[in-house]
Amino acid sequence: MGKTFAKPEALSDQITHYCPGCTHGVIHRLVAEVIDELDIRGRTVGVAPVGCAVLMYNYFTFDFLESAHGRAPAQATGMKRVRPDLVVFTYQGDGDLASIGMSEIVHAANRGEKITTIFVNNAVYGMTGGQMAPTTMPNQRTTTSPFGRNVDEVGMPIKVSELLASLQTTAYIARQTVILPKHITRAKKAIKKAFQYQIDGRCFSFVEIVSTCPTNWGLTPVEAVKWAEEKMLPYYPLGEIKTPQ
Amino acid sequence: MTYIHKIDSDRCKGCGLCVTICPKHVLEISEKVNTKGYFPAFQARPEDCIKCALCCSMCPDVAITITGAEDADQTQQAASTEDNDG
Amino acid sequence: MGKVLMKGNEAIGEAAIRAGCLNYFAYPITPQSEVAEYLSRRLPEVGGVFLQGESEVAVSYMILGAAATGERVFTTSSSPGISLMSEGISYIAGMQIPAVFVNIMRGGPGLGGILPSQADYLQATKGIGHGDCRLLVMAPASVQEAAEMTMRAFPLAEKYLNPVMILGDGLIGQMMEPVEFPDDLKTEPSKKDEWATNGMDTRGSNRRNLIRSLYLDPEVLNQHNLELKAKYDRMQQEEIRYEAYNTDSDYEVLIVSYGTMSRVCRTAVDQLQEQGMAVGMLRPQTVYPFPEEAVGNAAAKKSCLAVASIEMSMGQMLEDVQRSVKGRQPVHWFGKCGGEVPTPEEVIEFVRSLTK
Amino acid sequence: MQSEVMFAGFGGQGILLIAKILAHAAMEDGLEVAWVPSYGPEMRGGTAYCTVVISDRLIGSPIIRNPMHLVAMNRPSLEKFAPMVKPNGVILVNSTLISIDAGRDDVDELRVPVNEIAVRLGNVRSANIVALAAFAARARVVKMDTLRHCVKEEFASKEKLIPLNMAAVDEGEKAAAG
Amino acid sequence: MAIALEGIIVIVGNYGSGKTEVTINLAVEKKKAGVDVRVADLDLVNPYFRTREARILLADSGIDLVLPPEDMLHADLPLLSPVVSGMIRNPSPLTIIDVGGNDAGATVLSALAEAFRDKYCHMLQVVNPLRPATDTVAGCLNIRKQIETAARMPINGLIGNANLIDETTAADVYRGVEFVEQLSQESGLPLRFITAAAELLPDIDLNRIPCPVLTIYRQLVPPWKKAHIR
Repeated sequence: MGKTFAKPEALSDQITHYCPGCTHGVIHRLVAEVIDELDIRGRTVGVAPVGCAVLMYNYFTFDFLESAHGRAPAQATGMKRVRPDLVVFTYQGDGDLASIGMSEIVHAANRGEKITTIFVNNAVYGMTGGQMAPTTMPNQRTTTSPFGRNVDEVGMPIKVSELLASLQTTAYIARQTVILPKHITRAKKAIKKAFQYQIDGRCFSFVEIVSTCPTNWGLTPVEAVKWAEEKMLPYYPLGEIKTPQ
Repeated sequence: MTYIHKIDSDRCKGCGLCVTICPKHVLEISEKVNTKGYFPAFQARPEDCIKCALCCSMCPDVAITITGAEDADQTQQAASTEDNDG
Repeated sequence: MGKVLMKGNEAIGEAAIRAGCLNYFAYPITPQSEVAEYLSRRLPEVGGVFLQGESEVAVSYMILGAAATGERVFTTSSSPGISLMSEGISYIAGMQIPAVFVNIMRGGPGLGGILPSQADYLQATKGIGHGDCRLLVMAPASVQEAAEMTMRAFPLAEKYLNPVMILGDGLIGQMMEPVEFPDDLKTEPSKKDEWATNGMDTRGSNRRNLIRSLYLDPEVLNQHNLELKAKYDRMQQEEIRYEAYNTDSDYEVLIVSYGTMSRVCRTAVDQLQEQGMAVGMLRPQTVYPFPEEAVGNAAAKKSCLAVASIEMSMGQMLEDVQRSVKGRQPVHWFGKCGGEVPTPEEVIEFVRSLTK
Repeated sequence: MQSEVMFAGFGGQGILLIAKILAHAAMEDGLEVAWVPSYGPEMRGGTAYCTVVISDRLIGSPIIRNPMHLVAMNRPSLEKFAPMVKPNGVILVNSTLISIDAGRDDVDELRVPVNEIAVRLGNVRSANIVALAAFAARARVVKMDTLRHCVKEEFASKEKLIPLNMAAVDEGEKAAAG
Repeated sequence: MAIALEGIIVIVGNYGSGKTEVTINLAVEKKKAGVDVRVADLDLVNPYFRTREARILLADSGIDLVLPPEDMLHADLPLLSPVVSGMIRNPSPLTIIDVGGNDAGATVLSALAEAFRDKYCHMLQVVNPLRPATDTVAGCLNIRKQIETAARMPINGLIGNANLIDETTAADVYRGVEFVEQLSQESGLPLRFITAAAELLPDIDLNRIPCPVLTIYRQLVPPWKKAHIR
C-alpha cells in the first residue's frame, strides 16, 4: 500500500493567504491536478473572482484574468466565444455567484456556454468579514444576521445547483464537498468531468463545492468540518444533479 | 518499495485537519514552533504510517507529500555522494 | 463597395467589420438597436461572433473577457445602457486592455426619452467610471464620420491599451447618408502577446500572463495611476482632432459645437453669412481630449466678440469651452435637450443676440 | 440647391421605404442626401414620417422644420404637415384615404388615388411606390430612370415583386402627368 | 500606579471603543518598562484603523507585531495568520491580541479555541461610556455577553477609555471613572486601568483616580494629526 503525492505543476509554490484549515487550498489543488492530468495548462485561462479567492491567480501557473464581483461568467463567456480553443473556468464564492452575480451565472448556464464554473459554497461572505450570503443556513448567525438567518424575512438558502439544473439546457451540474478525504476524491472526479465536458465542447459544466470558513464561522478547522457535515450536507445533498444526455 | 512521507513545516499552518483524518493517529501538532512562528503538524509515530496519503489529500496547503521509491533512491544517492565529497 | 446609403447604426456595425473587428456583444436599447440587428445577420457571414447578452452589465464584461484574449471586440449602447456598462469600462481601463464602446445618446436623466441628445458629454469625457479613468472619446457629425471614427477606434484602443468611445447622438444612429469605408483605415490588430490572457500555448511561452486592476499596495496603485495619467497626457499630445469652419477670415462670434448640433450650427453659419454676419465654428471631433488650444486660439481672434457653446445638453460642454477660452471672451451657452434639436433659425437668433 | 421631402403616413404604409428609395436615387444621381426618420413610438403603428434632404452641396442641418415638399399618405399627416410646406413646393395627397385638400393655394397639390391604383395593380402594398413615382415625376428631384433602377435594387431579394413595383412606378408617373 | 498585567491580554470591545489605541499605547509603555512585548492584529472585520497602521512605530519601539504578509496588509480579506495561534501557544512575557469590534470581531477567537485551550488569558473589555450602546451599564453587559458568546471565552476585566477624542475634558475622564467603577461593581469584573490622553494629564488629579492610568498618545488619527509617542 502506498501512493505518491506531490504538488501539481499547475499550482505555484506560493503559500496561500487563506486562514488555517480553509478548504480553498484543497479545491485549488484539485483544479490544478485536473489541469495537469488533462494536460491543458498551456491553453487554460482562469477567471478569478471577488471574494477570499480574489488573489487566487498568485497560486496557479497559467493565465489568469481578474473579475469584478459576480461578473466572472460574463467575462468567461466573452473569452470563450472569441477563443473557443481556450479552456476557460471561473472560480466563484457564494456571495459572488449566488448574490451579485446570479444573473450572469444563470444566463451563462442557460446559453450553455462551454465554460466550467467551480462554485465554492461556504454559506457566508468570507472576504468582507462573515456577512450573510444567499446560501447561509436558516438560523445561522453572521455579522449581518446577528440573530440568525430569519427565513421569513430573507428567504431560504438558494440551492444554486438545483436552480441551474432546472434550466432546459444541456449541462453537467454536480455538488461535492472537500471536508473529508472520501469527498475529496469524488470532488476531483467531478471537477475532472466538468473540464472534460468543456474540452469536448459538450456543455456548460458546474461543480458546487460545499466548503468551510472556520474563521468567520468562529469554529476551529476540525469543528468547522463537523458543522458543514451536520448542518450543510443535509440541505445541500451531494452528487451529480444533471449530466448531459 | 519505500515511500518518503514528508511534512513541509514552512507550508503547514497547523490547522490540524490531517491529525483528525489520519486513520493510524500518526500525526500530531508540534509543541515546537517553526521558523515562521507556527506550530506545524509532525509525524509523532512514523512507524505506524501506512502511507494511505489521506493526510496529503486533506491538507489545504499542499504541505504533505509522499514521494515514490525511485525518487527516494535518487535522493539518498545524491545525499551519499555529497557525503563522500565532504 | 463604393458609396452606399446606410443608417448610422448600420454603418458603425459595418465599419467595425471593415476595421477587422469580428466580435460583438450587445444588449438592445433604442436608438441603437439596429447595430445589433445588422450585426446579428452580418457577423455570421464573415465568421464573426455575435452574442446578445442578458444585460448591459454582463455585456461590458463579455467585452472585457473577449478583449483580454487580445481579440478586437466592441459594443454599442445608449445612455442608460452606458451607465450600466460604466462599471465594466472602469475595470477595462484599470486593466489596460483595448475595447471600443459606442454610445448613441438619448435623452436623460433616468429613462429620459429616446430622441437625440448630447447629455452624456460629462459622463463620457469626465465621469465614465469610478477611479481615475478616462476614455478617448470621438464625436461624429455624419454617418460617414461615424464609420471612419469607428474604424480608427480599434487601433487607437490598442495604441493606448484603453477603451475608446464613439459618442454619437440618436440622429447619427438613425439617419441614413451615403457612406464609403476607406480601405486605408483597415488595420491589423497590434501586438498583444505581452499582455493578453490568450493561453501560454498561443504565445508559445512558458510565462503566464495575468490581467488585473487590483493593486493592494497604495504606492503601487499610485504608480499604476501615474501610468494611466501619462497615457491620457499622451492622448492630449497626439489625438486631438477638430474641424474649423468659416474661420479663415474675420468673424464676430465663434460657435463651438459637435455632433448633430454642429450640423445645425453649420446651416446657421451659412445663413448668417448670407445675411452679412460673419460667424466661425470650431467643431471638436475628439471631445476627450478636448481641442483646448484650438478653441482658445479661435476665440482669441481680434474680430471675435463672443463665444457660444451650442449643445443638446444643459451646458455640459460649456465648462470645457470656458476653460479653453481662459476668460479672454465671454462664453455663452445655448441648447436644448430631451429630443428637441434646436433649429438653424433658433441658433441664428441666439447668435445675433450676442452682438446686440 | 437643396430640397427637402417629408414623407408621412401610417406606420406600415412603407413610408420609410419610399423615403429611402428616393434618397438612394438622389445619391445615385450624384447628390448629397440625408434620410432622417422619426424614430419615436410612432414607428409602432402610429404616424410615421421621414425627411429626405437632397442637396448639391454638403448638407448642414438634417433637421427640417419647413420641408420643400410633402408626400401625405393619410389624413392626419396632411393636416399636420401641409401648413409647414414652403411655397411653390409639391404636396402629394393620397386621395383614396384623404377627402380634404391641403388648404394651400401657394403649392402644387397633386391628388393621386394611390391605394386604388395599387389595388388595381393587384397588391395594395405597392401604394407607396405609386405615390413615390407620382411625386418624383412631378417634383423632378431625381431622374425617373434612376428611380426605376433603385426600386429594382430595393426589391432585388424579392424578385417576384419587381414587376408589380415597376408597374406601380409607371402608373404613378402617368398619374403625375395626367 | 503601574499597570500590573502579564501573559496573554486579549483586548475586546464594541466598535470604536478604542481597543487598538489601547493596544498600541499599552504595548509601548510596557516595552519601555523593559517587558518583552508581542502584539497581534486580529482585526479581520474592519480594514481601517487597525494596529497595522502603527506598525512602523511598534517596530521602532522594538515590539514584535504579528500581521498578515506585507503584500496583503491592505487586502480586504480576513487573513488569519497561523502565527497568531503560535504566539498564543507560546506567549511572550506580554502578548497583546487586538481583536476586531463587537461579537463579529470576536468570532475569530472562537476559531482559535484549540490554541487557547488550557491557557489563562486576560480578556479585557474596553469601555467608552461616551459611545452609543456602552453609555449604560446594561449596554456594556449586553456587549460583554455577545462577545463572550462569539468568542467562547469569558471576559475577566475592564478598561475604562472614556473619551471624545480631541474634545475630551478632565470632567469626562472623572465621569468615565465613576461609570466603569459602577460597571465593575455590578459585573464583578475588576477594573484593570483607565486611559487619559497625554495632553489632558496636566489637568487631571491622579489622586482622584483609584486605578492605574494608561497615557494615550493618539496614533489612529488622520495623517495631519499624527503624534509621536514620547
